[in-house]
Amino acid sequence: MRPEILLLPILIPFASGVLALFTSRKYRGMVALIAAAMNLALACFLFKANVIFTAPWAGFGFEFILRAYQFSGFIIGAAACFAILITLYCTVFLKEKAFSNQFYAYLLISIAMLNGAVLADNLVAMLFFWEGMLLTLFGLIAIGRPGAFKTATKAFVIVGICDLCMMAGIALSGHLAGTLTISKISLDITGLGGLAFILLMIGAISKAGSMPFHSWIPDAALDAPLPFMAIFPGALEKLIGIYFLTRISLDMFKLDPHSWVSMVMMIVGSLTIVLAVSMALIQKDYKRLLSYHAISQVGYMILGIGTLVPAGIIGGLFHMLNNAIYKSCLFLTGGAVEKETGTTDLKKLGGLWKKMPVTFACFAVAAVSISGVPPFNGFFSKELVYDGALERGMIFYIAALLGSFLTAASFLKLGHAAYLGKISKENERAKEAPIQMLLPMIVIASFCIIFGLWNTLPIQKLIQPILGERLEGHNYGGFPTNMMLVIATVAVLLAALINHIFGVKKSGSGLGAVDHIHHAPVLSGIYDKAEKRLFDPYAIGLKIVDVVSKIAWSVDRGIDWVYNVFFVDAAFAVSNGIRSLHNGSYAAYLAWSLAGAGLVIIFLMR
Amino acid sequence: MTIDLILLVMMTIAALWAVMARSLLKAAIALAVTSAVVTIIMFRLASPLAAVFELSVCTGLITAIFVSAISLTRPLTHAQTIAMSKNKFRRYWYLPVIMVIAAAALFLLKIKVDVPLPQVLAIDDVRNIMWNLRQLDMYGQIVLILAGSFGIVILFRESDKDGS
Amino acid sequence: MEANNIQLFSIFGIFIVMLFIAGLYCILMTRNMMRALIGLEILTKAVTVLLILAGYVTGNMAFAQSIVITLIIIEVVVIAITAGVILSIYRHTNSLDRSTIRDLKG
Amino acid sequence: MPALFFLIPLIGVITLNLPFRKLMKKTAFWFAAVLFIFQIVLVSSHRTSFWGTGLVQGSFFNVNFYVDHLTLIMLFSISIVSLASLLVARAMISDENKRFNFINLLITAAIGMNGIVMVKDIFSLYVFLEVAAVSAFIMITINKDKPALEGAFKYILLSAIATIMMLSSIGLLLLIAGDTSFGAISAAISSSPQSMLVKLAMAIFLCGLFIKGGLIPFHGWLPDAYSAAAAPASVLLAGIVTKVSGIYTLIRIVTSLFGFTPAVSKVLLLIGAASIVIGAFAALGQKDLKRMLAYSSISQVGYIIIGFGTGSVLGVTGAVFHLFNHAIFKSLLFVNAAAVEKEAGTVDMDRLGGLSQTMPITGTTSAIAFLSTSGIPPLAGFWSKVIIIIALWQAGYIAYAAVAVLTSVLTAAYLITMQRKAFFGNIAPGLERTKEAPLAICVASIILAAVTVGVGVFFPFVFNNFIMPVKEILIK
Repeated sequence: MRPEILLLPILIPFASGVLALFTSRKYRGMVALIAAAMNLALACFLFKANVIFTAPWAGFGFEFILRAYQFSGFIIGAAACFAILITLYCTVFLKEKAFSNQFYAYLLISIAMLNGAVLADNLVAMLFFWEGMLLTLFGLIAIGRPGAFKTATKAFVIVGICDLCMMAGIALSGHLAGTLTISKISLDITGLGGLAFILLMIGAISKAGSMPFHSWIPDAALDAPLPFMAIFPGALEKLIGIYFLTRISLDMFKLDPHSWVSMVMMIVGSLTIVLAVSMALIQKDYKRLLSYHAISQVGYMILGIGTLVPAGIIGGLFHMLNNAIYKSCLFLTGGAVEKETGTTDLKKLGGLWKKMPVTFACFAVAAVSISGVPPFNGFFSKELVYDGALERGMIFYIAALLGSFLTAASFLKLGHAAYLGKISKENERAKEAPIQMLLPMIVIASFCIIFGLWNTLPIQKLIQPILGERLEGHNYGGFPTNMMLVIATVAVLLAALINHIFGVKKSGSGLGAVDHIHHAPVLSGIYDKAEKRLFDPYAIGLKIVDVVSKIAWSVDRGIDWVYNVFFVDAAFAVSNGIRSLHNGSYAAYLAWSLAGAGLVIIFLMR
Repeated sequence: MTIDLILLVMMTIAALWAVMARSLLKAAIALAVTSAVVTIIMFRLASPLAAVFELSVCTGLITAIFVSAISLTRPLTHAQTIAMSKNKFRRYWYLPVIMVIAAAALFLLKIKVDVPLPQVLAIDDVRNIMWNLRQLDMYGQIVLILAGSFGIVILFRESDKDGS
Repeated sequence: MEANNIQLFSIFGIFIVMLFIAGLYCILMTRNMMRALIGLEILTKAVTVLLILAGYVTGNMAFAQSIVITLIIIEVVVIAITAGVILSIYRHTNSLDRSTIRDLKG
Repeated sequence: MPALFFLIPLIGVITLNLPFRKLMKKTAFWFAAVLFIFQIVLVSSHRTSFWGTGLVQGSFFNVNFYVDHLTLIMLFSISIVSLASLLVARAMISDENKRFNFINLLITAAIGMNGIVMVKDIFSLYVFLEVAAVSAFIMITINKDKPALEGAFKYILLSAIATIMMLSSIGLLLLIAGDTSFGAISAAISSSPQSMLVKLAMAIFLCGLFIKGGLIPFHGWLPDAYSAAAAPASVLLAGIVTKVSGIYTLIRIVTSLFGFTPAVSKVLLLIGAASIVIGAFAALGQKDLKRMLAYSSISQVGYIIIGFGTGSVLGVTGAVFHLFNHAIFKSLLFVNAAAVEKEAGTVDMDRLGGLSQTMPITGTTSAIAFLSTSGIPPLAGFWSKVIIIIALWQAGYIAYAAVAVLTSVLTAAYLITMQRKAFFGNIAPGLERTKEAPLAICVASIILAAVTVGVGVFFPFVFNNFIMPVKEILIK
């Protein structure tokens, strides 16, 4: 295999992205689909490859190195699968949209950039592609509905600042290690090395969308075109963010499970799980609820990798894959619902399962999977993360378990509100989505089952080789050995179910289910009623949940305020100060110049 | 040396007058006087050709430009002049003071030339230098005069067409 | 000869600096744009004397003269253009006061 | 042979003004276009038979021109920006007489700038600076409207002070060296580097150049002149005139006359950093599109100066690269502003909006320029900024590197604001009937955008073949 082939996964999607930009509306989808298919074929071809491509680059010691091996092949393959499915979905979803050429272009260029970032073995080259993804992220959000520009700017600023941190981290680690080639770097986390790690970690987890760098995702959920949510926060950003986190944790830095760095990662992970999911619980919008789950699930991955024990890392990586699968499926169902009913407001939805049985089935599979119900795939990855977390401390295990409980509860609510109950008047004419949209959903949903039933397959073939000798010969596939963990999980899930049924019953007044559909989406509404009618422990429990949600809300808004108001206002205050100095008088300008000249002369003649 | 000093003092006073004169016309004339004194200083410094240019161009042409430009504008009314001159006294009286202080400071500091001065042996003819060694400057001047003539066409002539 | 020249330079230097101060002060303080132009002329005079002086002190009179002649030609063109600009402003505002050209700011 | 760049335009501009003015008025545009394209082709063909190798001395009669790689880059930028300005002038100036005068002035300005980059004599440098500046003054006021005259007057005044400063410095250097050629002055300076007179001459000259280049705090004239200038003049002025007469000259003077002393480096770094930060902040709050671009120009020039201030090979090459990139993308932004001014009738950003829908070419090219300016890969601006930041880092100026990095966020912020207000979103009331800019402006913006993208994509090739050899200016 010639090493130049490694350039193709970057060049082909990029070129076809540019091509798609200038294609007429009729053929755009076709171009994008062909490009995605070629990308997938390439990814399959490169899957087991182990090639290095080196090119001298500029005149100052950098080398442009691309390296394909086990891990990058895995990520590229996964990304290629999602890309082609989502492109297929888009051919219908974006058919009437004028901006579809931009969407395809940005999507394909994102794929090119992702492939580049994953293949790059040089930190600067990787940064180049990494920043390219930031750019397309901006474009993808900005082409959404009219107000989307603000959200795009917010995302750009937040991710941009984190990327600057990463840039600094790259400079620092390049300085410390004396090389910028990723596979040659091996640093300790003492002193500046620790700072470098934290800076790089900020870049990685902000890309993945973890707290506290998440606040653009829920906004984007409403503003950006929906397939964007399925592919970007749903799949690609998780893949690349967690990929880089794994690379720095396993390859670039010498970490051991008892270091402070591990503790930092686990704390970030568990906080993200709990806070984001409590936010999700009180959402009233299909897409916004999902977007908070997209944040929450990152917490499991960071927690898993942060444990730095093999079980946890494998769990984290497996969860990354699983999450990409079911989260994009969930977003796609959301898209189908939006296309058919014209809304994603849970108040206006309900009873859709009759009208859209296939969509509902896909949703149900993905939802039970994300809730971690055995034997779906989410269950196995979560169990591995639990396993790792338990090894490091009970508190992290409990946080993860609590997250699981709330996840299950919120998905019961979502499913109930959107698909069950009585259909509202506006949606009576809704029908099943077209086949091009169903096909990706079905394929992805079936992967939930396949990776659940045959979970040893992805773990042993895809993930365990990445760890190499760290495994020490263990095998983590299959059903968990520790039955207590399983029992705890199942108990938690049952508790969530009981909680839900109970809530529905209590909220349901004379008309029962109908009333519930009007009120259930507003979970706080249930809370209010529950406070009056229920026996104490339940009310107390709900109150606690409510308080946690409120705190999470204010934390979330607080971060938002810092990004939106503080920086901007401060910058404009400075700007106005400078502008008021420019009073238009040439004498003033001349006076500044002469004063400056005086200073320069004094400085130089010292 | 004494003559030089007297000339320099005259030059400075003329310049001061140009700055402080009440009417613009007088200021332009004061500037012409400054130029004339500079011409004499140039003669004294063994630079006759440059002095001739200074005399004809700066004392003649530039003064003509100034005077014609000033005559195209409406002079201030008497009341305005009075108001201005009151104001002006407040703004200008410390200029001579600053100048004298600066001169005294420089004199007392005894700023010295602290580099060996080069002595150029070949004292060449001005025309030779201008036309042979510094030919490039001549071309530059030609282009500049071209550009300036376009400027004058644009700024002066076309404005009559606007009729404003 | 050389010591004498250095002394000559020092004395001339003082007056040149005074001329600079007068010119800059004029541009900074006057309200009349035409007078600011006169200030500019005074500065140019100072530079002319400085160049001639530098030529004289180093015994390089021919060279200095040639560049001063160039300088004078350039000076005329610049002054003419500037006067034209000031007159055009005068046509718009009917005033030579510098406060009339403070529209562009911020 | 380099004298051709001087001789042909000179003969051309004289020929244009001979009798048969009627005919000449029609052909003037094509003559100028051919002239600039000829220059682009000659420079980019890069043939050694024409240029010789390394330092080339060309002459006609007794005129000496020197051409090295830095000069080549500048010649290329001059011709391409002049071409853009010419195209904009064709579309924006409807009166035939005015257009004819403008084209003549454009050619004289180009002669002046070609002269600036090719001479090796400090006084000739001054002469050509004045040629370029006087042409620019008149081009700004071509429409004789009040704001343009006001901006031009401020520019003339500050620029005159700058030339006075340079001339005083030339006087002192003449005293020290007895000659005005770079070689003689450089030798005299290196023989007595500690002299106060030398330091004074250096400081005054640098200050003059700072005014010409519009750096903080010498920048007062710049926003006024840029924002008020006639559209084609603002393209030329912002794109190349101040860059050549201020920044290029600074680079040339410091490298070939004064050399990098620690004090000079420090002054350059401080002024560069101040320009970056203050320019970016001031740009943030602007309502007028051209004024924002003017402040942005100050900020970008700060990057050039800060990179140059390191004095290292990487820093100087990065600065030259950024100078080139900035000339291209800033003139592209001004071309877009001209298109907006022409079609929408205003450059007030509060009254603009959604122009991308009606002016797709303008919208797209301005997005390219904006991305390049904010340093987003893979466009040209990213590479030069990265090189400058790496150079700062390697030279140990970590705080300055941090300033440069952090301000690029600010750059992105104000340019995004500009894009959003002018080009994205819903179309503003009253602008529904705007249409795409005239063909000439579109051609100009497409050429410039293509250069930006091309240089970015083929960065290694461009950098190694054209920019890296510039390091020869550091070896005296």
